[in-house]
Amino acid sequence: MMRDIWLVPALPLAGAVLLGLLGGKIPARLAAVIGASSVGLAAALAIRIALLWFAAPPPGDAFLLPLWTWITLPKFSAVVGLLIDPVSLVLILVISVIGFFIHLFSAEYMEGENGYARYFAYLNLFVASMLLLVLANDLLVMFVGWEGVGVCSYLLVGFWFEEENNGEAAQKSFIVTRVADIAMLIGILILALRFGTLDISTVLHGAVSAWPPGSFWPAVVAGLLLVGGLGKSAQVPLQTWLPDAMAGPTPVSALIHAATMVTAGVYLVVRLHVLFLLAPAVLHGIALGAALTVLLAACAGLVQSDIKRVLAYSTMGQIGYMFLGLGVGAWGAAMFHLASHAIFKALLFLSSGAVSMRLHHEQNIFAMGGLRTKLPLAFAAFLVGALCLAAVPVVGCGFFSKEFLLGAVWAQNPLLWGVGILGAFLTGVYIFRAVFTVFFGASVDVSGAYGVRVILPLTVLALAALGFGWLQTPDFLGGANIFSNVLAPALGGAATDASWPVALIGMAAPLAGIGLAYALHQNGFWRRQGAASPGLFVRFLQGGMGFDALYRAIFVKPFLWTVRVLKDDPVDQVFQLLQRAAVGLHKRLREEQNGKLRRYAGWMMAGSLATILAVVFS
Amino acid sequence: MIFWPAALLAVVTTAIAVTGKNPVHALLWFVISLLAMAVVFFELGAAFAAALEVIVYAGAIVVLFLFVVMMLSLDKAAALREESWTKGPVWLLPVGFTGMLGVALAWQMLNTALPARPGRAVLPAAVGLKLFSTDFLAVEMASLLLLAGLVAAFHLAREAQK
Amino acid sequence: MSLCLLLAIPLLGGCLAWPADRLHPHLPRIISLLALAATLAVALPMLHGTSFWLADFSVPWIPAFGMSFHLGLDGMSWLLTVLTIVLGMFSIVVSWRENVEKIGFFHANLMWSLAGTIGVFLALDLFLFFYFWELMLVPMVFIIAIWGHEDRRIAAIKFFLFTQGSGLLILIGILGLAFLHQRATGVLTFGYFALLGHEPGGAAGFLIMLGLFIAFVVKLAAFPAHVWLPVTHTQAPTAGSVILASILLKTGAYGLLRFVVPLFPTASHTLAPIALWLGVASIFYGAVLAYGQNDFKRLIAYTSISHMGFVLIGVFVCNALAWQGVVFLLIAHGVSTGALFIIVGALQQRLHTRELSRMGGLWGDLPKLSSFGAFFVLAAMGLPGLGNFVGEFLILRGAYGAAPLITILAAIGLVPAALYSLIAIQRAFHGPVREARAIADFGWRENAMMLALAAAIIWLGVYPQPVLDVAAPSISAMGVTP
Amino acid sequence: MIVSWQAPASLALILFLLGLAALLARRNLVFVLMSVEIMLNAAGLLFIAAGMRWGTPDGQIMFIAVLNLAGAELAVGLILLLRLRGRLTTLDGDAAVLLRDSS
Repeated sequence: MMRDIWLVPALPLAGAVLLGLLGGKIPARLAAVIGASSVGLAAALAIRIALLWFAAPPPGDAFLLPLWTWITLPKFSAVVGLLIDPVSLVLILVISVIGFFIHLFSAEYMEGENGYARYFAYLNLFVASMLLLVLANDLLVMFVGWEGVGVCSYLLVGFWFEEENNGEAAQKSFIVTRVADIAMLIGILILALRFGTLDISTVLHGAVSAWPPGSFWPAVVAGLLLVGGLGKSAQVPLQTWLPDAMAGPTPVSALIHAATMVTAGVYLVVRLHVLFLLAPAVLHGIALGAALTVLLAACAGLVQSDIKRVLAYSTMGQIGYMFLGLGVGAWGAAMFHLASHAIFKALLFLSSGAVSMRLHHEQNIFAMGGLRTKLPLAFAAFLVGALCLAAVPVVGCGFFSKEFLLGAVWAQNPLLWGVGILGAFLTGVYIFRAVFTVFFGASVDVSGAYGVRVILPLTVLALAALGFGWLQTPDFLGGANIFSNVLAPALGGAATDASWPVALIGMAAPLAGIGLAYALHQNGFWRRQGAASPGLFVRFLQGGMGFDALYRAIFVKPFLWTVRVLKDDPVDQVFQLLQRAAVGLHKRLREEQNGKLRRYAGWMMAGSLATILAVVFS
Repeated sequence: MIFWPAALLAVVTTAIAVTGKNPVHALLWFVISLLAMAVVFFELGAAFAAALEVIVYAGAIVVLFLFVVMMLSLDKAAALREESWTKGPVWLLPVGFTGMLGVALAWQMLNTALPARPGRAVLPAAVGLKLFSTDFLAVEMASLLLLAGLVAAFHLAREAQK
Repeated sequence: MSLCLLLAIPLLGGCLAWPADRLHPHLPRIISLLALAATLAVALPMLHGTSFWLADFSVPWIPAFGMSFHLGLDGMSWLLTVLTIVLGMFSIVVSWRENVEKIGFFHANLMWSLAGTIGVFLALDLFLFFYFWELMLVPMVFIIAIWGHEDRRIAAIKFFLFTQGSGLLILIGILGLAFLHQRATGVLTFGYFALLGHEPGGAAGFLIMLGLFIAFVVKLAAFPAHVWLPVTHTQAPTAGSVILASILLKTGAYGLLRFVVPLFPTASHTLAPIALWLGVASIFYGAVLAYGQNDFKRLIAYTSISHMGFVLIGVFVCNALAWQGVVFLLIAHGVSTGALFIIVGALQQRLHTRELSRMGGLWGDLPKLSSFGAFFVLAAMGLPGLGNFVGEFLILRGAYGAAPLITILAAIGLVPAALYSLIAIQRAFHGPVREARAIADFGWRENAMMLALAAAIIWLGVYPQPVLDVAAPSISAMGVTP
Repeated sequence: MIVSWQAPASLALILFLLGLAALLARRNLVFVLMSVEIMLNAAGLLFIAAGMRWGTPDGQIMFIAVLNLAGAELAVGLILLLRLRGRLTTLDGDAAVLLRDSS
């Protein structure tokens, strides 16, 4: 049964190929069925494998399925294989199950769009690439999945290609991550040169035996790989692409830019945590960058008016929390937050998508209001998601995972914990700013009802968001350790709980945030903020704190300038100078050949004179 | 010692001929130059060449030239045009060039090691004997050349009448 | 003997195709296709040999000057020969529906050029190599000059001058090499194996190597000798562009691999740093210029320059991994760029323009063409899982040990690669529709071609080992460090 | 018999240079032809002087050849002059630019 793991990525891939080839020829309904069922089957298979795994874990708590030899050369070899261990198992479950529900949602959300089959082909291809990424046993194979998800993200962000802006957002997302990926590629090259293979376990064993902790090379390699992860996960300073990537269809944002792809960086660090442990400096860097990201995302989230951009910044912030956990070595906590974030963020995006579906794809929160009664399902789902995101005690999975994570951070570094708490407070403020603005107050007109393909994913995800957290609870709520026990063979034991005053502050911060959001809602501050033209500082925050402008000035403009200067190929111009010289000479000589007898005689005379002078006076 | 006056006459008449405006006058000056040249030839002991110079060159070739120029029926306008064509600056470059050439050749002549010694007269008999014995082929070639000139002139003239 | 067939069949096919258009306009195409199929049928079974040289054929040619008609086939030349034949077939099929004037002569030239290319890959006598080099280029000049687009005259002149210039350098180089060898050993020969291992030392040897290097770099179209390439590729008819980009460029790399480095190990080692920096310059220069182009064909032409920069780096780091990467990249680039030129040719046939500013939003009108276009653009960009990536990765991996800084710069060169790839997709296929068009998407013929090429590039990407195995013996025999 | 070879050679040089200068300077074809005759004649004089210097008949034989050449050349030249006059109604050598290609 474990051997069937290859079917998990292969099924969505087959779906993508089928949809790609048949594309325009099959009815839209069939396309949706193919798209959703291939991922659904993969999800079922993943669940089946997971159940088998829990019933009887294979020896060594890892299962490797070698598929074929990719490259074998005297000094380098790579084997394509799939590795199941607790980490990848958790992730394939998250990807395939959430992926399936998002496919289902998409089937209704995208109804009537041009390129319906193309959409599902891309989405399937994305799921296949993402599954390959997490299952890969070899860094080079992982890189295939890594770039594959990047391309799918590019294609899906630019899905509505007639809009010039979408294309630009898509390009931006791909280029920024590509820059990061090149750093990762260089890191991979160093590993390949050092160890002759990129098989993850071989590399990790080799690294531990070859490099002492804190030495130069692991820091370089880990740093380069980390850059790749930061790019994919939209962390400072490579975060600029994520808000723009919201140009894609909302289910795409839910799947790719919230639940799965953007957490690839977290997965990378967890997968290679042995290497990162050899580079403590890099870990410190991770933590510091993560703290920055958390604050930046929270501040930027406070002033967005586009609901998807609010959620995009919240994604950035939540992944910041995961990196905060990674920075202090709390791999399991980061993984738990990853999984719970995937659930509640998918829920948030899908419910916001459900809202805008009924509002002609309106995304400005200030154009909404009072939808609580008009769209109760969307309201309930969004509210559950928001409660999880804000980490309101006991209610949703977000509380448990953030509690778990911040507890681990507190044990390592109280200062970073403080930043995390501040971030949690601000998160409570900005997400409930959105909740109050969209669902309360004066109401706008909506019409229509949801079909089952929307209701089912929202319901299931909401229930999951409410229930998932109980897999891992703090001591005062029962002290369940199911999740960390699952991961323990791969990542080591669970971190200790924080003491109760710390936990109490952690619980109070989001509540205070929500209270503030409510107060400001009551006195109409949010509405006024939406109506007023933003001041300089607000614009600065809205634009993501000037990173875009900075990059435009130091990268984009010089590049475009170079392109403009070189456009006509200066080297070619040099060669054309030769050509012009020849043509010019030709013209001069041609003028001499004018048929005038005296000129001819003169030239003959000059020639013989020169010869005679040379002979006589030499 | 008639060589030097004859030479001087030849140079002066030639100079007048090449700078003249009226072609007929110029050609007449040229005839005088040729006659002076004949005297020079005679002085150099080439009596046969001197005779040919008078009979063939001055007598036949240049007179033919003269007839043709007269056929061209030059008028007043032609004379005026000639005036404008031979203004001072026109001569600047040619004279400069030829001056340089003259300097170079004179220099070469002065530096020639060949000793100056009085030459010997070559009698017509010697010329005739050589011409019709060893240089027989050259005579044939000359006749061919004349024939070719004849044919060409005939051909061109015929086309002109068309 | 079958090696002679590899040359004779396309040559004869060309001779037959020339007059055949008087009978029926399709006849030259059918003849050429059949001839190439027959050549392929001869070439494919040759792989199953026991020795390292799969086949060898040698008869005296001009014994007085030590020239022999010596052909030999090893794994690397087998790969390139098969690539030539297969892409030759594609280039015939691609112009199947085009209304070509003097169609017989067109196909004759195509076949002769292909025969010359095969000869270049097979020749083991330097003078014979030169002979085939010219045979390959002269028909191509006709193809550009007679059947090219609007600026074909200038393109043909440029192509002719540059290729003949490089041909002259090759001629001088091999003559100098043979004479130096004669002075040293007393034997006048142009045989590859006789000259191997007798590197002429000193300034003369270095100059000969430099001459050959320049000649092959011109053919490879690396910076700064690339200037003939953009205009030539842009102006050539589609079939010509495919052959130029997919096959003829490879002869430059082949010349470097087969002749320059093995015959002049010391001198080429001296030159290596310059060659590596030229490679880096090519990568960036080609990529930046590709980004700025408005002519789609020209854009693709500049991307070739960028890719050939990788090839140049791979050749001159002189180790087996990088050389594997070079051979692999040659093949993958042949497939992907050939496909791109076919696509742009199809676009020009439909839109009557190559200008990106007049395209945009084509995905709506031409979904199949656009998907294939995007696919091959991404393949050319070096998307992992597709053929080009394997080649580029092996080159980078091989180069990293020898020249880390160069390798890092080359890897950074993949960023501009992404830029020009995406801008091409954006300007041609995505974006708003600027003009109303009534045009047909790919038909079954074009679809089949594209699917075959796409399958090839995927196969190269996910299962490259067979190709690597075929090339391995030749590369280890060429005396580079493993 | 009296003079040394330098004297007639100098004379030949001066006459040749006169003819050459005129050839380069004059536009009237009549004068051009006359210049050619002068130069040929100067060359003939040099031959005769050389023959005298060495006491051989070859100098005079060459003079006869030059004479021949001059005659033939002039016959053709004059006809051409007439034809040109008929066609261009001028004797200007600079106007006779038919050799030049059309553009």
